[in-house]
Amino acid sequence: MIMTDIRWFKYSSPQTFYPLAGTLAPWFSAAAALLAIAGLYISFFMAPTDFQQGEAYRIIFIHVPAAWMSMFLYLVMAVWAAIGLAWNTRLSSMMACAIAPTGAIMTFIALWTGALWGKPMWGAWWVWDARLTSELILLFLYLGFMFLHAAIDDPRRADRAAAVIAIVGAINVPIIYFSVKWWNTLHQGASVSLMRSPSMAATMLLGMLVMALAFWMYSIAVILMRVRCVIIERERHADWIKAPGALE
Amino acid sequence: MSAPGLLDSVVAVVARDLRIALRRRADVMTSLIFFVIVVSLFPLGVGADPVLLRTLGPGVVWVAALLACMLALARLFANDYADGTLEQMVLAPQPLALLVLAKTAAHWLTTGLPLVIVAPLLGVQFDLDADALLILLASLLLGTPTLSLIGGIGAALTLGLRGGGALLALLVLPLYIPVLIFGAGAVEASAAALGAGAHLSLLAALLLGSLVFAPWATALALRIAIE
Amino acid sequence: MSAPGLLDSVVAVVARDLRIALRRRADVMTSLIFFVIVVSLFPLGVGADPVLLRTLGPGVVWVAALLACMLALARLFANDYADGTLEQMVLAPQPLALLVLAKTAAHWLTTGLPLVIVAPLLGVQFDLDADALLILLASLLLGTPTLSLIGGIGAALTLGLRGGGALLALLVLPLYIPVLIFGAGAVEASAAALGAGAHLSLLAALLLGSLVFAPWATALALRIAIE
Amino acid sequence: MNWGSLSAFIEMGGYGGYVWGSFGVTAVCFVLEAAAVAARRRSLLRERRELD
Amino acid sequence: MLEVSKLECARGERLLFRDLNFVLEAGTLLEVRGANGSGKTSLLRMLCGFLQPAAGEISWRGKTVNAGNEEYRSELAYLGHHNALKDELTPLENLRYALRLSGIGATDTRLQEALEWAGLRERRHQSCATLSQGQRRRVSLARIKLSPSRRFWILDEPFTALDVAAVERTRDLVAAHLAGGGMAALTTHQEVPIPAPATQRVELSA
Amino acid sequence: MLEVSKLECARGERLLFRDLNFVLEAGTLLEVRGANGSGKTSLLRMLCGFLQPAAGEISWRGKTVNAGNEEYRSELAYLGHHNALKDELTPLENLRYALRLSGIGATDTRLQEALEWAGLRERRHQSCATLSQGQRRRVSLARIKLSPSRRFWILDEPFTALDVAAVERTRDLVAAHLAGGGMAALTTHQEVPIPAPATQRVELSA
Ligand code: HEM
Ligand SMILES: Nc1ncnc2c1ncn2[C@@H]1O[C@H](COP(=O)(O)OP(=O)(O)OP(=O)(O)O)[C@@H](O)[C@H]1O
Ligand SMILES: Nc1ncnc2c1ncn2[C@@H]1O[C@H](COP(=O)(O)OP(=O)(O)OP(=O)(O)O)[C@@H](O)[C@H]1O
Ligand SMILES: [Mg+2]
Ligand SMILES: [Mg+2]
Repeated sequence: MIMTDIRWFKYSSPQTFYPLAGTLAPWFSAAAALLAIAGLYISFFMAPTDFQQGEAYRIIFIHVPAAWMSMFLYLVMAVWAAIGLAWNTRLSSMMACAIAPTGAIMTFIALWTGALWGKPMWGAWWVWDARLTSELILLFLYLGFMFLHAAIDDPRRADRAAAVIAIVGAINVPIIYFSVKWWNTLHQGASVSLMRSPSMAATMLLGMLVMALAFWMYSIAVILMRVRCVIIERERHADWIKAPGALE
Repeated sequence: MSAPGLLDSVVAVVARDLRIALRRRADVMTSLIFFVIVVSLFPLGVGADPVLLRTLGPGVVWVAALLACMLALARLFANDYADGTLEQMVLAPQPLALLVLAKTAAHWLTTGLPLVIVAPLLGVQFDLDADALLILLASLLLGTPTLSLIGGIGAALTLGLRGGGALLALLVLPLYIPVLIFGAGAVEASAAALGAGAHLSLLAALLLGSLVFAPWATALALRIAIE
Repeated sequence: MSAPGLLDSVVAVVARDLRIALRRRADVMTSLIFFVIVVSLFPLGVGADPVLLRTLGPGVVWVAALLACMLALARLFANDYADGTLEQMVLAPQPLALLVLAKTAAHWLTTGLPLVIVAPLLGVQFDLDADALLILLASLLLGTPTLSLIGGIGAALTLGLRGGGALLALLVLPLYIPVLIFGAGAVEASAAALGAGAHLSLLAALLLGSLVFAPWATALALRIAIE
Repeated sequence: MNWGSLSAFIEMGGYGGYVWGSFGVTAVCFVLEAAAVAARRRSLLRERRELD
Repeated sequence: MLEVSKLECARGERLLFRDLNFVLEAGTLLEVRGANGSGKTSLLRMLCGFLQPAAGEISWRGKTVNAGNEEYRSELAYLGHHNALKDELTPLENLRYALRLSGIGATDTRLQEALEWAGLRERRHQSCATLSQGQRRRVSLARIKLSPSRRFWILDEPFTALDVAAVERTRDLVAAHLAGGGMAALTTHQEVPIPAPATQRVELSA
Repeated sequence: MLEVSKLECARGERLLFRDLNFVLEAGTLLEVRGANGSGKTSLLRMLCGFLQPAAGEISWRGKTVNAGNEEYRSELAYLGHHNALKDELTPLENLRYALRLSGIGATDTRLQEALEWAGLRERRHQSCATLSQGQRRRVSLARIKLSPSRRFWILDEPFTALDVAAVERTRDLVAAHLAGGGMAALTTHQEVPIPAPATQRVELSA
């Protein structure tokens, strides 16, 4: 997204971004599919069994990428929302809107896979540790953004209101993380530590990275597709969109 | 008034309220999420010790369900009162208590039932076992309609009083206490292998009692409110 | 606008809100009584084991205080919005963030402060000792204004949205968590003889941060709301 | 190659439920999300056609 | 048909009016007049049965008007200061539910016609929250229009927020109802003469 | 003084008006006319700065009207559809706080006079919740009356709910303000001719 010349402005209008997103999305989808296949191969057929956790540790190959994406997407969403609020650019607010559901899904996946991992490892689906708790709260922040947006009928007003909560949330996420961490360590020691042999660390890291890339590509693809829908909904009455063939 | 006309009015009230809820889906969801958040706040307040949390579980879930129901109550008549539809309801030739029952039913379907459905998930966060979860579900299923019915009286009484929310809480919470005690008690009794049957039948009795009594009292309160 | 005019406006806002609260004394009382009831409900839900209750005490008091503050938030701007006084406030030549601060101050004086004052009484019910009570008082004194300030943002954002109560809770409760953790943590730390100093200074830092940031965000949200 | 047989692969050393529960739900989420976006687009296009 | 005798109304510690007597028969328009705060709204709300008279009686077909009188309520249509619209619903839905609630059957075509009459055909699928003041009033009036089977219309300032054309249409609506043997009680501060078989005026002066 | 150029207003997906241009000088009355839903309220709210124009500009003494323009706000008095009264307070208290909030000083005698003007002397200690529709409107108008120092009055349907005498008094109030070099923007559906040094009409048609 870093373009220093005037084209930056050009693509910041929904009208020009719409076809661009349409061209890019298939490429990102294809990349996501290829990387996912590679990542799954590494996860299941290259990475050896963990001598402590058995096969259960393979969950890491989706858990960690999902957790990363969940946090990163929130940040991206907040930045887009803030830009929309500050400069009243329509496209940035639409981007924020399009990111939120994907971010929420990533958060859900991180929670779900974490819970499924936690049961065999810790004997409980859920413990109140810093990372888990702040991930749960992140989900609430995403939902807050989405529901606030949905509760306001006028989309422009909804954009601006939701932007406020996105920004406030972004400031709070680190505060929440550290407060929960501190709170937790006052009560009990960290209960998670993944033991792994150095030899497998390399394949594992590779698998995680490939899967993370696949998640990246998937997110970009689905967000581009969604932003196209948002553009149609919002610009329904604009002249350019009424032109024949504009929606291709 | 003929019986079909009567039924049609009741159906119209339920259908309208469900449609409004559908249109404001976020509303329904948020009362649910409030429930989830409050349940999650408690471990943050009291610490993360799993053994402690297991004993707290049923109580916390019940207290949170009760608060969520109570919060949603403010919506039961307040909007109707503010926009004048309540006056039209009072003017309808049908018995007001029946229309009140219809509204309460719609309210429970959109606020109570979702709570009941997610409660087991929250129970898992507190490490409750399958049996306890089942009893929790049953107790909520019997208890939450009572909360909506009783709450209706309070909601009607506080109509039009500014800042009625807190006053509502004050009126309604004492009436909720028996439900809370039997509800949380049922789960604890089953955990202690004492059998939850007695608690559950008491909950059922409360439900029956409030089904008969509450709509009538609510209707009376509504008439006073619009005076 | 001259400085005296500015001060006069701020004083007028605070004085008006206090007078309204005085005229609706029941309101102030009810948010307080809600607090008391929730704290007292809790032992009913989880059983009356004194050792258990002592560990729970600070957490429960803090969670209840947080819920009481949150419930009262709905009143912060809703009436002003409905009757049009909010528009007049936005039109006033004074900086809106300052007027927001004044309103928040009045709100805290009528809802937060009473909680702080009765909290030690409730702590006694949970068998907390004198030291712990003192820390509880201090933590609430530092924490509740932060709750009002942060809550103001949520209250402003949900203005005019039907069913705003639950949405407000969804927006605000996640933001309240650090306050809850440091607040309840302070009391627990002092009970564990670890010293509550660190927790209290973090609470103070949160208060300062929100004093600077929250009124500004709230003002922004209010402008959006009246659009 | 880690797996002697298909059943071993499915069993995942006794953790099959957890591992496949994770990967499965993740896959379902992605598929549903993509499908939802596609459905949204289809209905928008249909609405558009009806308008013309 | 409607008999009001020795009616007295007190709000707070203030006596608004006393010893009010009148009888309304089919085709009669009751025009309630008076300065701001003279008790017009209070009188109409008493006629609806919302407000208890401090003294005196209101009876319909010989039976006292009170919470138990369901027969009276089934002959009544009321338009208050509030429009009785759900912001979340569209004008069409609002009308449909309001009529079903009060037990008046109406086909979709009739609903559409009423909205057409109110000049809201284009907005029938737009949520009521986004309508202007006057448009909201018109939706409410469409509900009244669809209640010709209700004998007695009680209209509290029906013309507020309406533009000139809408005022005229509303006037004609009420006139037609009266001509058809209906009855209406009405307050307004605007000078809108309504042709009626018989008109009864009540002047309130607080 | 107030310059509006190429103003465009869109609500939801609907374009209410576009390319609206006018200039208001001292002593000018802006009469906004139009059917229900044509965008009168929206226009006035834009003039207040509540609503963002979809396009075009509003400027006061050469400076754009927006959230940062505090100077403009200190020359403005606004009466909206809502009366901006606190139900819990009496008319006297309501006036006092409203004026202090907007930085207008007024002695108690002047407040009393304004209430007298509004015909509410007897009710000045009664809570506003118990006032009738028209009486509440009058309290709001008393606030406007006490803001002669505000150059520009924006009045959205000031005459609703008022009885005939009150309408006349309000008309005279606006006329006097204009004669004294003030400015006013006003909407109404009633025919109330207001004498003014200069009148500018905007007809909106959605
Ligand atoms: C519901 C439960 C869980 C949630 C919400 C959760 C959340 C997270 C989050 C947010 C991260 C990213 C943190 C970062 O990159 O700094 C993460 C990473 C990770 N999680 Fe979990 N987790 C859960 C359960 C588990 C379990 C049960 C295990 C293993 C026994 C686990 C192992 C890991 C590992 C190894 C990482 C990568 C750490 C790193 O790269 O620094 N998680 N998890
Ligand atoms: N609790 C109360 N205490 C004292 N006076 C009250 C109380 N409630 C209402 N009133 C008075 O009763 C009158 C209410 O009259 P009502 O609302 O019927 O007036 P109205 O004729 O409809 O006026 P408008 O033309 O302004 O609508 C007002 O004068 C009001 O001040
Ligand atoms: N979100 C929205 N979507 C579509 N249309 C909207 C929306 N919000 C407002 N409108 C339309 O904008 C117009 C609002 O106009 P406004 O309230 O300014 O009317 P007005 O001229 O003041 O009317 P009145 O005389 O009835 O007070 C109405 O036609 C309304 O239907
Ligand atoms: Mg009246
Ligand atoms: Mg208007």
